[in-house]
Amino acid sequence: MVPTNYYLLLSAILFGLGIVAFVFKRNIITIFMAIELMLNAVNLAFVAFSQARGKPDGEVFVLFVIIVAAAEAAVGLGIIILTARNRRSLNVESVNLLKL
Amino acid sequence: MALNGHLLTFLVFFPAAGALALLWLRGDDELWIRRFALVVSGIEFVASLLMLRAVPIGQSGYSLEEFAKWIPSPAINYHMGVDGISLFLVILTTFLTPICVLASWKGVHFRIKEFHVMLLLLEVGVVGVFLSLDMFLFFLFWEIMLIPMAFLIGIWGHDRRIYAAVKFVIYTMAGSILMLVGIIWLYNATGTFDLPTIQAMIHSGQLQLSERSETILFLAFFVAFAIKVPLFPLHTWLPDAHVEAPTAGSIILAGVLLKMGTYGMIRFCLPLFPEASHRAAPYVAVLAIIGIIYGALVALVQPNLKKLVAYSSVSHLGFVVLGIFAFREISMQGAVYQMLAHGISTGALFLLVGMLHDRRHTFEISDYGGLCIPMPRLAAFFLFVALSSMGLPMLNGFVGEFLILLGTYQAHWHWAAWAATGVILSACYLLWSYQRVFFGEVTHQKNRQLEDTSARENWMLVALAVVILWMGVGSPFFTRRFAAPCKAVIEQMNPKVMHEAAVPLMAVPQDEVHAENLAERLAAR
Amino acid sequence: MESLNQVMLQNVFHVLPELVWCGFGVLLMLLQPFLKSRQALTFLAMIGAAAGTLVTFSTIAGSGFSGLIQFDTFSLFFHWLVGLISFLVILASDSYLEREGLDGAEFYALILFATAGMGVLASAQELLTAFIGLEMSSIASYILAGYRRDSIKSSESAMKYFLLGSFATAFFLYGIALIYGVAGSTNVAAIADVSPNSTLLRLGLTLILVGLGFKVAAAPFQIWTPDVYEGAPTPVTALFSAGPKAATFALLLRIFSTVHAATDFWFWAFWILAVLTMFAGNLGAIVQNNVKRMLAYSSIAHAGYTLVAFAAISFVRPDADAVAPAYAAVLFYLASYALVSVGAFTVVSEVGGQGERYLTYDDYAGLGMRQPFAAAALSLFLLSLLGLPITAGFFGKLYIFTAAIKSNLVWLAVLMAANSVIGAYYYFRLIVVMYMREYKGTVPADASKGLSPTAAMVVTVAALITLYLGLAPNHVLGIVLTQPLMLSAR
Amino acid sequence: MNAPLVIFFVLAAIAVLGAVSLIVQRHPIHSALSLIVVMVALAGLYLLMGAEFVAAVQIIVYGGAIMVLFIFVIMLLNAGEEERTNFSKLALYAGIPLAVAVTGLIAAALVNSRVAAALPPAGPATLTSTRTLSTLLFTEFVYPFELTSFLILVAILGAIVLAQREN
Amino acid sequence: MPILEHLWIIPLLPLLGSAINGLLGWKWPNKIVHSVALGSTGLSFACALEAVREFLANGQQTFRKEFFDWIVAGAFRAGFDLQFDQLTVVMVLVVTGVGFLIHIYSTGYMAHEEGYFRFFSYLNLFMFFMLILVLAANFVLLFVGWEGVGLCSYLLIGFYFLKKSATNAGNKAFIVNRIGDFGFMLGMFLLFRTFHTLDFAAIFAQAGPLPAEALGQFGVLTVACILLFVGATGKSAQIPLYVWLPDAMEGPTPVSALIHAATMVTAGVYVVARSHVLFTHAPTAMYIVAIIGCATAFFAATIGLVQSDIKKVLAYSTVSQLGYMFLGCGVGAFGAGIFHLMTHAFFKALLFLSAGSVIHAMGGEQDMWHMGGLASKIKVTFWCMLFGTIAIAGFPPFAAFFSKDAILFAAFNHEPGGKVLYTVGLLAAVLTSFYMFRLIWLTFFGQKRYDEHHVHVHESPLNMTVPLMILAFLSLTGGWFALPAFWGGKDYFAEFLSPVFGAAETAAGETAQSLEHILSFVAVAAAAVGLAVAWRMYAKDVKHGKSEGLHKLLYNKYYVDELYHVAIVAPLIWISRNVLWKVVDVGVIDGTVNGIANGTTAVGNTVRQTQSGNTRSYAVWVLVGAVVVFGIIFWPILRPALFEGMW
Repeated sequence: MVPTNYYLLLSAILFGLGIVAFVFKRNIITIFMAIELMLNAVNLAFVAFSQARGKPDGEVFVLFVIIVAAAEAAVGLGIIILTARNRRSLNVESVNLLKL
Repeated sequence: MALNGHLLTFLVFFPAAGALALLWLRGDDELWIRRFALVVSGIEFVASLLMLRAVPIGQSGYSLEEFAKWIPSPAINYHMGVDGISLFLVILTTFLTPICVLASWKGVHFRIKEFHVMLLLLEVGVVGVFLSLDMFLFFLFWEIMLIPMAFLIGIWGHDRRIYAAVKFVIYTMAGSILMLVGIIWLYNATGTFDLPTIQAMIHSGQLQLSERSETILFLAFFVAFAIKVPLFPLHTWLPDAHVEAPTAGSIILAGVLLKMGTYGMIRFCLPLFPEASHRAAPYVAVLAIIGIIYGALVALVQPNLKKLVAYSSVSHLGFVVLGIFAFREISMQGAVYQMLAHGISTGALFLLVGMLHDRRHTFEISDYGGLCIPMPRLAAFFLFVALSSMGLPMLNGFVGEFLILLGTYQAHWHWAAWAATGVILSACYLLWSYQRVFFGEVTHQKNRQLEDTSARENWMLVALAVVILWMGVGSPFFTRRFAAPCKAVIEQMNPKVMHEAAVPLMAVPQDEVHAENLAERLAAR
Repeated sequence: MESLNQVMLQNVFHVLPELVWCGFGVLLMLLQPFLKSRQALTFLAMIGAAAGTLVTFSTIAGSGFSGLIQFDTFSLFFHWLVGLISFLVILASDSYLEREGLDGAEFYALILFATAGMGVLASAQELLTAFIGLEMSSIASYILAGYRRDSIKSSESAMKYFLLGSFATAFFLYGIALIYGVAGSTNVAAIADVSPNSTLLRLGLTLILVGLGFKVAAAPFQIWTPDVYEGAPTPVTALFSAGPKAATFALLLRIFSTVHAATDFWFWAFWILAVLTMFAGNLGAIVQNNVKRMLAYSSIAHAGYTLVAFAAISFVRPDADAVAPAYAAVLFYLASYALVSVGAFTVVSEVGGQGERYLTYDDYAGLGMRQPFAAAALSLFLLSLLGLPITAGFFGKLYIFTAAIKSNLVWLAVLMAANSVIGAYYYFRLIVVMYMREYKGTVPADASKGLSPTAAMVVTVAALITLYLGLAPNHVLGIVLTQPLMLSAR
Repeated sequence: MNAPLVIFFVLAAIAVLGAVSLIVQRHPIHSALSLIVVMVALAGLYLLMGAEFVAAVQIIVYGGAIMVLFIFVIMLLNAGEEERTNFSKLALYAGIPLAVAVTGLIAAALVNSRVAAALPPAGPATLTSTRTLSTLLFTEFVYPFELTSFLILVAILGAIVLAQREN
Repeated sequence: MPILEHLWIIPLLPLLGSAINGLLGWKWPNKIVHSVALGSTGLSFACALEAVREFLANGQQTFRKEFFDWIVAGAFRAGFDLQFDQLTVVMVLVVTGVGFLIHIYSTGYMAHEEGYFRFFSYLNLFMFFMLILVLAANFVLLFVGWEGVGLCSYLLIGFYFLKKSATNAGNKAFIVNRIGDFGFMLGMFLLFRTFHTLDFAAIFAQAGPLPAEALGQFGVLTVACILLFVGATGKSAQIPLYVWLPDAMEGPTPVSALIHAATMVTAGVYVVARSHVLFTHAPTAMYIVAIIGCATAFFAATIGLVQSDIKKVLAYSTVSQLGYMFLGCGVGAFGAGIFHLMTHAFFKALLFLSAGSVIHAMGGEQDMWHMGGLASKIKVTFWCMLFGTIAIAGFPPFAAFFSKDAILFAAFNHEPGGKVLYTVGLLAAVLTSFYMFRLIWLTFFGQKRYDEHHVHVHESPLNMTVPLMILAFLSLTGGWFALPAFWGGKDYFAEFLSPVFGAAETAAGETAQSLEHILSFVAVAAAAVGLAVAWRMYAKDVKHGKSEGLHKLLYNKYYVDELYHVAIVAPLIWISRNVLWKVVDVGVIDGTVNGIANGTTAVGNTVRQTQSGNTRSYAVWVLVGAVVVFGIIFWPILRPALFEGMW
């Protein structure tokens, strides 16, 4: 049997890696992937808890999260396309017209 | 008098109504706008005189009180009332406002409607401040008054008007916001904003403030008032505001607004925080004395006539603060009297300076000289006012200064001694500047054909001169009415201290016993 | 089955406003092909917003959907607020959309959906539902931010908002997950029963605070606000500054009023966040030359003031009598600020002219002469933001001061006072510019023709309410004051 | 050292490695692929925990739909290697440390939480049937579920609004 | 008793005259103007006489009446209260009488001046304030007159306001007087603090029974008296505040005569005499008065020796004579002091008016070195001036002989230190007669030192000469009240004043009788010496040699003005301008205010820098926030973890 702690720890690590990715990557799309990664980490935590407690609603949450993620993906990629179209670059650092 | 029930309400809101009505006038028929404003302020003045009958002589407490619930929680009520102290300050305001309208008859020539609207709104704020008995209401008017004043300075002012306006607003707001915190603190402690109630609570011991919190509260209020007064070293907004403001603005500013600070001290600081006031008195007095001398010395060397008058205000208001914080009945009455006298004298001075500016468009003393020849009448008025401002007996300035010094001396002779030097210096800067402006040969060709005062100006000046003279000779008319309230304040301040009314020594001059212990006292010294 | 439907039906009545708003959103989409004139769409959208707000009268108080939803006067208040805001924003957008040549249907639909999301937030009693509501409003906001497709700024603002927003959402969600783990449920009521000294709960609440702190733009999470607000279409900015913020605060309050542990954990956090936010906002605003951006910073500052009230709330025990005024302070402040900022941003969007070109202080020079009404209204809003008496803002500040001092947070109050002074500087500076500076002719005459009728309507309404709240706050306050009692009596 | 534990460690390793490679890869496509790896690994873990419906959804919706969308967009914009610019000094110097710090704090808190430790091991012992999930979805969580439908609608709307060409 | 009951009429009449002239005079011809002025003063003179008659008629009862409250505050009351006693009689008669004469004189002297109405309006105003001063029954009302006369002196000195020097002199006079008033006010405050009233009667009634304070001990009364005396030094031009009086000669000559010789400048003496009850209880103060008076008498006389401006000579002689009066008061001979005050009023007014007549004759020339040999041309003026000179020099039977004699006698008898005072006083007498006769010779004898083509010397009109003659007569006879005292009779003047000064007068026993004769002969001898030396030096023609050494020092008045300027005025202005205003006010205080504003903006600019616009940085900021929040919320757990190093 795998202790729940392990799952939680893994989710924490993945979440952290997501954060790292977010601040480390420059390409907008990959940054967005980082967010997806974080959401996955959250999902893992949800499932782990729900299984540990034997309460299925946690998995329902996971479904919701996935739906939200999908929606975000649609909109996010739309925004990314828009950005890429407006300024011919996907480098997040080149998008800094608004500042100060 | 049908109004009597709501006279104060009328006094506060009639100018506002006038301002609203003014908005409906067409912007371009200047004459009617001016006339209308004049009429409104005139009616206001007459109405304010009605209060004289209502305020009983020889007893403290508020008359013509009005009370109405406004906001249930926090319990904010519309509580108005007038007593001997506020009575004359209100009348001073309503008296100066028409003069301001007249003063800007020629001086202000663009956006006239807005100008007069602002003037009337300003009057609303000031009168409201003097009449409110609910701290919250007081603060409300206190803040409202800022904006029209700022606009008066900022739109119709001179070159650096914007700097001056912003400085004025921010400076005052910085003080008042702390006062708001203080007010709320008090509310939190007492559950009411009602001034008389809180006063009663404090003196019945129902509200016990720890020494620390009392001091903090005192400071929260005092700083706000000190900025308004302005007390050294918080005075630097004043010269800028005065120099940049249009004549009317300066008149109201010097005549009334500064008094709001000292009025606040009498109304709030002393009665609400007697212990703290006592603790603070020495420091305040030192600041006031510094203000008196410092203001006078700086005024002495101003090349700019209006700045000179402005700094003289710093000096004169120092007297007032000193009189208040000597905690003596005499000095307190002197302080109140000085507030009124200064309002008239300095208002008149600014009016005259404004007249010079209307003609010559400069405040630089060096641009004038020998004006006695082209404009003898104006010169005469100026001298008269200057004398009143330097406290010549039989003119208004003397009574206040004398009483302040006399009363202060009874408490702390060295304070009075230092402050009295201000009397010398005031003569110095006023006479010296007067000499440079009006005496000697005419130095600038421009000055040769300056025309003397017009009929309109004469009326204003005569009115002021009459008041100056009357206040100088017939002071009891005023003092009788605010004697009791001042006494009350002092007694709240120090119930145990016997002030000079206690034992008149001359009651039994022949009595050896008395003579002996007087002798002992003298020997003891 | 019969009974189940009954339950369903009854439940529906708890969430009528959301349903109406979403319904009208859908309706707009459907009718778009047939309604050619934008006015018609605007009108429909306004009806939608209004209807959603009004149906609150026929909603049933109490908890529904097996405790996911709690509809009480508290959520009632927020429904009214967001409803009113979206109504005004829609009205204000009309002329904007025409000027910028954008099509209305989607815009309005998105606004309505966003409003629905805020409604959900306001009445959510369960964190995941709240999360969905948050996402609804957020995703709609992302899109709205980038609605001016051809504008680089707009798309940039959308991108930043989207990336950072979802970043923060992830934290929020992780927090929910952890709390689910410790409580076995995400229902606020259930969370309240968790022993407050559980590390997991602490962590969960931390992450939730991070997520929500981001949404309400509390420093140092405020960092995104100025850019996003500046880039977004101005009516949308108005919506941002008023709606989602209020809704998020609503959720925070909801958690507060129920979970005592939260108040314990969060007190100092709020204390420090409040100070940071106030200073970040005011100090940032003081150096701006772009009015829109200045208002963005100022909205941060006002979030800071609201947080002061939160600190006050979290300091006192929820059953103390001081708590009611504190809640009242928050609600009143949010309401007053929301209206004022909608009004102000509307004026800005009108003065901005085609493509929002005229936003600097210089462009506003002499506005008092060129557009007296706009200038006067804007001044009123600025004075309200500044907290001058007889405006709504003054009472808002007053209540917050009162709350803070009631909770003995004198130093916080003093810091807030200091900030109000700084605020006074830049607000008054704009008034000065409008009335005391001479018009330098940077703005072509055609750009400075008065407000459009619709915008004028919005401004008037906002101004009137501002004054009304400033003169007679007691009516609104009455409602506001009764509700926290409802809350604590859960 | 029982079988599930071994499987767990294997999958966990894969997931972490995938995540790391997502970071280190320069080309978005590679990052996307490594993300898919992560997701698959997670799906495996879900199975290991006995949440097979979630696992399925994970594979189908996430690994399938969403990631396909990603790759599609990448192709559409034919995004090349990302240039590792360092305009943000803050991110350069403080970024990774802070990220690690946050992770560390969260992990530390997790590890130290008594509650988490007290939880029974999550295993197929409690196997949740799809039936129970759907019942929950349509009774208890019907409201959020309906809301998500609107959410999707918003998303579609967004896609239309944002991605449509200028007319 | 109509007038006494309405005592206010006496001061009011001049006030009316002043008001009428001031408001309407500018459009009137001179005739109306001066008839108004003369009418009002003359009338008030008449009223004064009538008042005196009534006063004597009802047995010299001190009359006191409160007309109305002026200032009332708490226990303090200052009413418009007038009183009328023997001292007042003397003063009122001098003021109104001499004043009236000088009015008449002015009609001639000012006939061709600009601002005729202004002049008379001021002059009447002065009369008003002066009468208030002498009639006042309490210190505060006295102070009204006190300040008022100062104002009028300011106005009249600066009458020729086109002349910078004139207006400067005016300011100087007013400000120096203010310095004195500063002391005077503090004196009043102290008195009020001690006696809780400022009424003469009440204060003196309380002070009467008090023990005299031991010599050298600074008790309350001593301090109060000194403070009052400071005021007196200002008003009566005593060391160190005498400096304004010589400059005051910038004013028209009648003004010099009325204000700066006869009346105003004696106000100080009046105050000291009036509050003699206090002074007698403060011997130390008395000594200071005596010493200052004595010193001034001598000091001013020395300066008078070498002045070339005829009015300056008279000015310094005035200062010196005032010194005599204070000497008198200081040694307790208040009566003598007042006596000298009166006689001095006569002859000094006479001298000034004559000088004025001379100047008038010379067409405005004031420098004696440009005169000479006028005796034959303007006989009346010459004789009058001679009378005045003899009088002031103190030759019997002229007025000053008696008054000065009384003072010196009192000084001689004063113990301790009286002899010194006496000697100095005597020296001053020598100097006095010297510089006066020097004046006579320089002006009226020797050959002409002026250009006859430009200056047409002519005798003044009657309206100028008649007052001269009257005054000449008075300065001859003015002293005869004391005449009987010589052959053992009684000094009527002293006796008349005795109800006021009571025992204060140092009684002269019959042993003193002989001594007094001796002393008076010594005095006459001294005067003769002065005359002789003057004759020796100036009878034959002299050139106005260039002055050096002592002469230069004296000619430049010991450089006192320069000293004051360098030591006080200049530094004050410099510090005010360059330190207080430019550094403290603009620099420090306002600098701080603006500094705070700028500082805030600067901080704002740095805060703004965090808005780099780079999304990655923003993400990092979010992380920062996360760490902060985590830190705060976990603090209770972290603290032990960090500091006790255990999880």
